[in-house]
Amino acid sequence: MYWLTAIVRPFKLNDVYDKLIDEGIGGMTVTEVKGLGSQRSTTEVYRGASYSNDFIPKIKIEIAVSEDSLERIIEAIVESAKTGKPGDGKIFVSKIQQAYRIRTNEIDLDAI
Amino acid sequence: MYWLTAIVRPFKLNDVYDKLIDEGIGGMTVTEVKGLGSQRSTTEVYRGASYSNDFIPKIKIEIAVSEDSLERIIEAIVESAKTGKPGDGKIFVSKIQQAYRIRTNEIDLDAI
Amino acid sequence: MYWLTAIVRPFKLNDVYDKLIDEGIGGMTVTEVKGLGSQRSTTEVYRGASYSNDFIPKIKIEIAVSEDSLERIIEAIVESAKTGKPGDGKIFVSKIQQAYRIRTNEIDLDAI
Amino acid sequence: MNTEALAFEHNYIFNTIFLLFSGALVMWMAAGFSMLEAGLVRSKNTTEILTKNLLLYALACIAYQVLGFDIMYVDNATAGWLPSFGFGIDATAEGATQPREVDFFFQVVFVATAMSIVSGAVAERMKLSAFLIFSIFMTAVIYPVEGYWTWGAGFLGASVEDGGMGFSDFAGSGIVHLAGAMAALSGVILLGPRKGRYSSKGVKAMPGANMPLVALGTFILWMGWLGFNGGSQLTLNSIEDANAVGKIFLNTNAAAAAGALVAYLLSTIIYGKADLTLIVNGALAGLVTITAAPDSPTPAQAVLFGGIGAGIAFFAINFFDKIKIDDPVGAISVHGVAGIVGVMLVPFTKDVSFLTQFIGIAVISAWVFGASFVVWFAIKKIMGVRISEQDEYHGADASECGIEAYPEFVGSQS
Amino acid sequence: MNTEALAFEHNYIFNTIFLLFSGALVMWMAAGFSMLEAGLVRSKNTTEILTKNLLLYALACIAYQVLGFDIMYVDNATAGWLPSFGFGIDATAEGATQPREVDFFFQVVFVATAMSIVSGAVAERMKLSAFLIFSIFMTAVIYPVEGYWTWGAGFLGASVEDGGMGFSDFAGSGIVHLAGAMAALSGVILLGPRKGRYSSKGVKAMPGANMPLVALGTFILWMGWLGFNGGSQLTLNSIEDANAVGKIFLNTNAAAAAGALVAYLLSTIIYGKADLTLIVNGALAGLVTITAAPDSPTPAQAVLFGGIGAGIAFFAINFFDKIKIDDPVGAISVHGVAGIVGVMLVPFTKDVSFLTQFIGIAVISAWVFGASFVVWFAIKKIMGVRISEQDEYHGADASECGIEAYPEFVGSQS
Amino acid sequence: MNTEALAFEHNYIFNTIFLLFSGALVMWMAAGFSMLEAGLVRSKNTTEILTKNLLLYALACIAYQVLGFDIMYVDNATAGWLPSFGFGIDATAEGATQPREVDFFFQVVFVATAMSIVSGAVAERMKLSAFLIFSIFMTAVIYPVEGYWTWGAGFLGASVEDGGMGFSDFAGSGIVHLAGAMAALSGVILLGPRKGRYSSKGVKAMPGANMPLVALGTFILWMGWLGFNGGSQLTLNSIEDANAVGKIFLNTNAAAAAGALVAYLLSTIIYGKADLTLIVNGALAGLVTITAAPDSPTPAQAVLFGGIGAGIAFFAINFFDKIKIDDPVGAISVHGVAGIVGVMLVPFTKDVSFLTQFIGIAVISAWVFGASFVVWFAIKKIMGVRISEQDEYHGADASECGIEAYPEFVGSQS
Ligand SMILES: Nc1ncnc2c1ncn2[C@@H]1O[C@H](COP(=O)(O)OP(=O)(O)O)[C@@H](O)[C@H]1O
Ligand SMILES: Nc1ncnc2c1ncn2[C@@H]1O[C@H](COP(=O)(O)OP(=O)(O)O)[C@@H](O)[C@H]1O
Ligand SMILES: Nc1ncnc2c1ncn2[C@@H]1O[C@H](COP(=O)(O)OP(=O)(O)O)[C@@H](O)[C@H]1O
Repeated sequence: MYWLTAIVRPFKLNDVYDKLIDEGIGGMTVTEVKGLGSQRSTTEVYRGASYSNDFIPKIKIEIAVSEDSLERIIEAIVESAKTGKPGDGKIFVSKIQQAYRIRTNEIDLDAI
Repeated sequence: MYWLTAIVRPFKLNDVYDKLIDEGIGGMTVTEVKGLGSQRSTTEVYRGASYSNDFIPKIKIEIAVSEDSLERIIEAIVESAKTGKPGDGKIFVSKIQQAYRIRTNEIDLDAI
Repeated sequence: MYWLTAIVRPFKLNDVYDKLIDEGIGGMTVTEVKGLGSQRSTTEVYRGASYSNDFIPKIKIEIAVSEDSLERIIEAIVESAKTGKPGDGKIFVSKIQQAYRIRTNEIDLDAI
Repeated sequence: MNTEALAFEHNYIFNTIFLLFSGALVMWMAAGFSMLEAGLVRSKNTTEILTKNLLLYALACIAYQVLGFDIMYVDNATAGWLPSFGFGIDATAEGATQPREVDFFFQVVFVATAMSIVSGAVAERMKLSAFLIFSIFMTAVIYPVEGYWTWGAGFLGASVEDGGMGFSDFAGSGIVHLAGAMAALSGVILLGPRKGRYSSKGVKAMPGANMPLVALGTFILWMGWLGFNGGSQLTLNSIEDANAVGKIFLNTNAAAAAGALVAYLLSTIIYGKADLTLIVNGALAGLVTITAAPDSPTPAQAVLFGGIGAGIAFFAINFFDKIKIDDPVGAISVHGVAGIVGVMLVPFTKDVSFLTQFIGIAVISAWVFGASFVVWFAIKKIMGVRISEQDEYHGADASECGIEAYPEFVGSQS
Repeated sequence: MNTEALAFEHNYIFNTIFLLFSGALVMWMAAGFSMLEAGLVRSKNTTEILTKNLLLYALACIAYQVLGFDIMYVDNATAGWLPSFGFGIDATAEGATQPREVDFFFQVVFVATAMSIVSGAVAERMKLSAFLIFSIFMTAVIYPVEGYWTWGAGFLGASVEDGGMGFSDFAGSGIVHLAGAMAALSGVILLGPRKGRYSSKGVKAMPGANMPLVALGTFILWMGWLGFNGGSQLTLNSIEDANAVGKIFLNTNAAAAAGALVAYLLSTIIYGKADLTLIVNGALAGLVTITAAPDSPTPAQAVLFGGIGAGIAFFAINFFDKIKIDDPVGAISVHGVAGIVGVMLVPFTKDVSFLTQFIGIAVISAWVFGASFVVWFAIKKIMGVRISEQDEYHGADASECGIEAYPEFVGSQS
Repeated sequence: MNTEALAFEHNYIFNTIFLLFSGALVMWMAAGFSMLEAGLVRSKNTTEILTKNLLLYALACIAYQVLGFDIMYVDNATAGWLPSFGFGIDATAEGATQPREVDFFFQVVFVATAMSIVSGAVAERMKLSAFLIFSIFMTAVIYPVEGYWTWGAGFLGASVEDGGMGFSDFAGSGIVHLAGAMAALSGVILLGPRKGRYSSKGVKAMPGANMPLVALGTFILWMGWLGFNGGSQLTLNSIEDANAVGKIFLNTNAAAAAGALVAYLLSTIIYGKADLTLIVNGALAGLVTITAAPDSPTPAQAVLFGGIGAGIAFFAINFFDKIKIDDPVGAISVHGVAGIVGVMLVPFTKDVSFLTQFIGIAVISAWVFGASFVVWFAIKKIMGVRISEQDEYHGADASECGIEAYPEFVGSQS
């Protein structure tokens, strides 16, 4: 099993979500985060003092996936999250040892 | 060492917390997240237009644990977070290579 | 590649950020979290009833790093986040299998 | 035109202007209570308490128009206790010094005030429908009956010469504020505390979600109270009236100021911090205290009285938590306890006995508490007064109104 | 000093006090609209709508001072339709019963009210600059012209004896509220709905970000409306005036109360929950309805009329969503539909024909809708009325004002 | 009753009604400042600034009652400079045209206004206790002394015939607003800027947490200012008074409108966006400017004057940041700079010399700045004026009040 962490643009969340549902994933967990990367932040002026928020709002999507579907899901995210401009985000993949479904005590592939 | 990621219902946080303290864990990190899974969201009506939030508020608990205590802690979370209805959440386990305590420069098991 | 998760004090975020930029890292992702550990929370009184928030606001910084720079970056975080008082936080390191840059389809070291 | 006719006409106009603008200020207090209470509850119960406040005001206006005003003021026997049921907002009596409609408008906003007091105390756990049904009884019958006994020249309020007791409560420390607090108290007792409020670990703090609303509500009430007490002079058509109203404005303002400062000092001494929510309770308790007689104390006395009322209310807030009466906004202490203090301070500046005042308090309290208890109890039996535990957990906003107060701001606090 | 001179002087003072304080209450309605609208939009458009409301009030004051007042009231022919362009705030006419400045102040706050109605309906997608330019035309010309036709004794409002039609609209259900709604409607049609609002999946709910502001705005408007309707008596210098104004306060308050209750009942019956935003729309629709004749109904009729207006407006809100007219705050239903209801109810309590009232509505609607459409259309052609899709996505606060309304609270809702 | 007696009595009542309701509007400005300031600070300092505003109002009322009013108005020598210490709220003089209590009430709310100005400028870093102690000195002594010199007919304000200078400041551009700004300025200089505000990277923006509160506060102040300037006519018992007050309402409103528009234009031209916080500063600067003489300009002049004051204040905001005077809400620019502009514009519409006006400004500024500096300095030496760096980091809410303003909303912005 793999743990897939995708950082995407907030306004792409809906597209990614629709796409992943199409791909038949059963669940995911979403967090509001702030990101720093090659994307430059905009500068605002407040009462004459300019300021820029170095950190840009992003959405982190975490999904536990089986080995089989890993490639397909990465594909799906890349496709639905891309705009081509800096700031589109990244996907990171790591291994999970175990998974449990609290409600049923099911484990591993049955749990996700 | 293992990294344990549990997704639980917000209103169970206190119970899980009490249970984990009983189990003697030394620390944990909690994040407010939104989840998607088998649990169905409720539909609300606002000015006659109905809407449903597909994403349901959840709490993510992250704990670094030693190999010894892993099973015991998973047990504790399952026990205290279960309601038996869809949406109880999951626990995912992965490996950690290293751990550092910033204050003391202690490492690995001493750090967690 | 490694996935580095650092929990630090909110008010140290700026220092850590400046230091990491100095170290030349290309990106990171930041989340507001609540932590529990050896640091004791303060007790407040509201309308005569005292209460303490067991959970203390913390900042979680996540960075994907190459093997080479791992030590240097850990060093940098420790240095810039330390106050010497309980609550300074931890750094956890785990492995990443793959990384993708959504915008360009670059992978692994090129992606981070 | 002769001078007498002119004087009569102008006095009529003076009274009208004065009472209408005073009444507008009292109407405005409905917003004050709404904001205060919305700031002191948790965000998950905010829409519901706003809805409650808006609807109680609306219901009070209609119920008092249909029945309450008739019970309180129309065709009743002087010094009696059983109200008649005459009907008559429209008819301005021959020789009246202001239009009947103006009287009504000024009175109707008082009813709403009394009812507003209740909503805060039962916050975060009561069914909206149960509350609204109670509102009808309170504003159509319970309050008007004791209103007749006092301001309507019934047995309490009629002068001794007229066969009454001469109970003195200028603008309603007892008649309005204590009455509201008693209706609240009986409701709270039947309802029980918010889940998790009292446990073996002691009292759990449940901080209000929005302090600017608390401050705003307080300023609104402070402003509105100038109309509440000032307008209670009822006429402003002579030099004596003008002097009285001037004094009332000054004293009302001074008592509120003193109340805020006393609460600040107590909070700082006892808890080490300036708890804004206790300070606003202090200001309001000062206002409630002076309300029974804002026209007679010297300004220095007004400061003293406001301070005393606020000090006693301060400790009452703690006391009610000790006996597990859960009042999220402190309404019972601020309006009930300070209301009693206010009524009992009247003999220091007016010619009335402590006994009379005490009897007045006892009668109002017994009637409102008793009648309210019966109504709450009946509602409880028939339809229940409390939302389910699950709904309380998720907040009354979702279960009662279907909309969140701040849909974009709040983390999963629940 | 003789009695007549005294009476004259005092009447002059009475009118001045009355109109100035009533006017202050109407001015206060600008805050009410601001808060109501700021609460009903999403947080990313909040600063912009506040800015819009503040600036429209400012613009309305200047535009009406420079041109609008002259068009509406100065040197016009009775029962005519083409206004003259006399200029004259300063000159108080010989024998006038109050200062000209007081007349102006009371009138200028009405213009701002009419304009405030527009801002809510076009919220969350219009360019600030386009809106402000429209405001100038609306307050300098469009509203004043129909104002002349009606209150300025033009062909609609002049009495039948004077050669007019005798159209009756006491405080402006049609002249102010319907007019505002018509300007809004033409703007909304040209502007289109908010992105994502209507799709094959139906109507997407876009919940307002801050319910306490919604309630606060409603209470402010409710309070201000006492001055809006009361002050429209224009003089308060006789017993008759006093009686009228007393009745107006009572009826205005009662109609609002009835409107809130009707909307509560409908919301509970149809949707199962007490939707606060619909309830406030109900209260405001009740107010709009009674505004055409707050001085003639009995209190019971006022309750009835307020309830009818609120009920019809309730269904209108749904209807406009059906035909994809996107009005985030319900302004067109509340001010337009209830405004029509109010005007058409006048014949039940006053001696005027339904036909006259209907013609009045038709003329006002046609003029305001048509003239506004032309202005909106020209603005659209010349500079565009709508912010870019990307700006709409990120919110008008960022693109128009550069500052967030709640920079520390909001998650990435976008 | 004879006509003269009737006229006397009615005039007394007119003045009373007028001053009390005007005073209520000025009292309401305390809420305006609270909301404005609470919206402009960061959320971690919001409860503290609300507490400060509530308590300063309370303290001002008591301090002015105990000492300030006596210093300012009782038993002083005409055209003198050393106040006596007579005591006398209660005594209404024989033949007075309104009750003494009414005078007092109208004056006491002005003191609170002056003090409110200070709280915004020192926000986010001052100890609550230090601020409150300063408040006592300011409202009991510093303001009353210059108040005596001017409105109390001391050497500045007494007419030339009476041996004074004839300094002219109708409602207090200098006496109230500049005075408040000077007290603020001396405090800010001793206190230093907020940590992190000025660095080698330039000025760091610290955006206010809640824009709806900013807009609400502005509307409240705008409304209250009608009472502030209007009520400063002090009597409303003749046709001349009525004309004057009508003009004042019109001009006050027009100057505010012009100020808002000028700030909008400047903000749009210079920064490219409509910065709401600068626009509200513009509206308020317009109000401050017209306050020195709202009764004499034509409406067109009022627009001009309001616009000039707002324009100058706009650039002053930037200037103070350049010289590292950190004023989170712009109070020194809006009340101080525009206050000076207002006083210096008086000679254009009234018969007074620029020199006299200039001397008045110099004396008021020197006295208030100097005396305030001494008091702030003493407080600093004895107990410190500034919270610790750590407390400033975590916010004054935690250290001073122990409660968060929005406990459920805010992420760890710190
Ligand atoms: N090394 C990294 N570790 C963790 N998160 C990263 C890293 N680099 C980028 N990110 C996240 O990915 C987001 C997008 O990255 P960015 O470099 O701005 O755009 P792009 O991926 O298009 O080059 C960032 O805002 C940040 O949240
Ligand atoms: N594949 C997954 N990857 C990551 N998180 C998941 C996954 N499946 C479920 N979750 C998280 O677990 C939560 C509970 O899952 P859900 O399927 O609703 O209930 P249950 O676990 O009772 O079947 C979800 O809201 C989501 O946050
Ligand atoms: N075992 C753990 N697993 C996950 N997070 C932890 C763990 N222990 C501590 N933390 C995080 O690290 C933060 C700091 O830890 P704490 O023990 O308070 O201080 P210190 O690291 O100085 O001893 C905690 O608030 C929590 O967020």
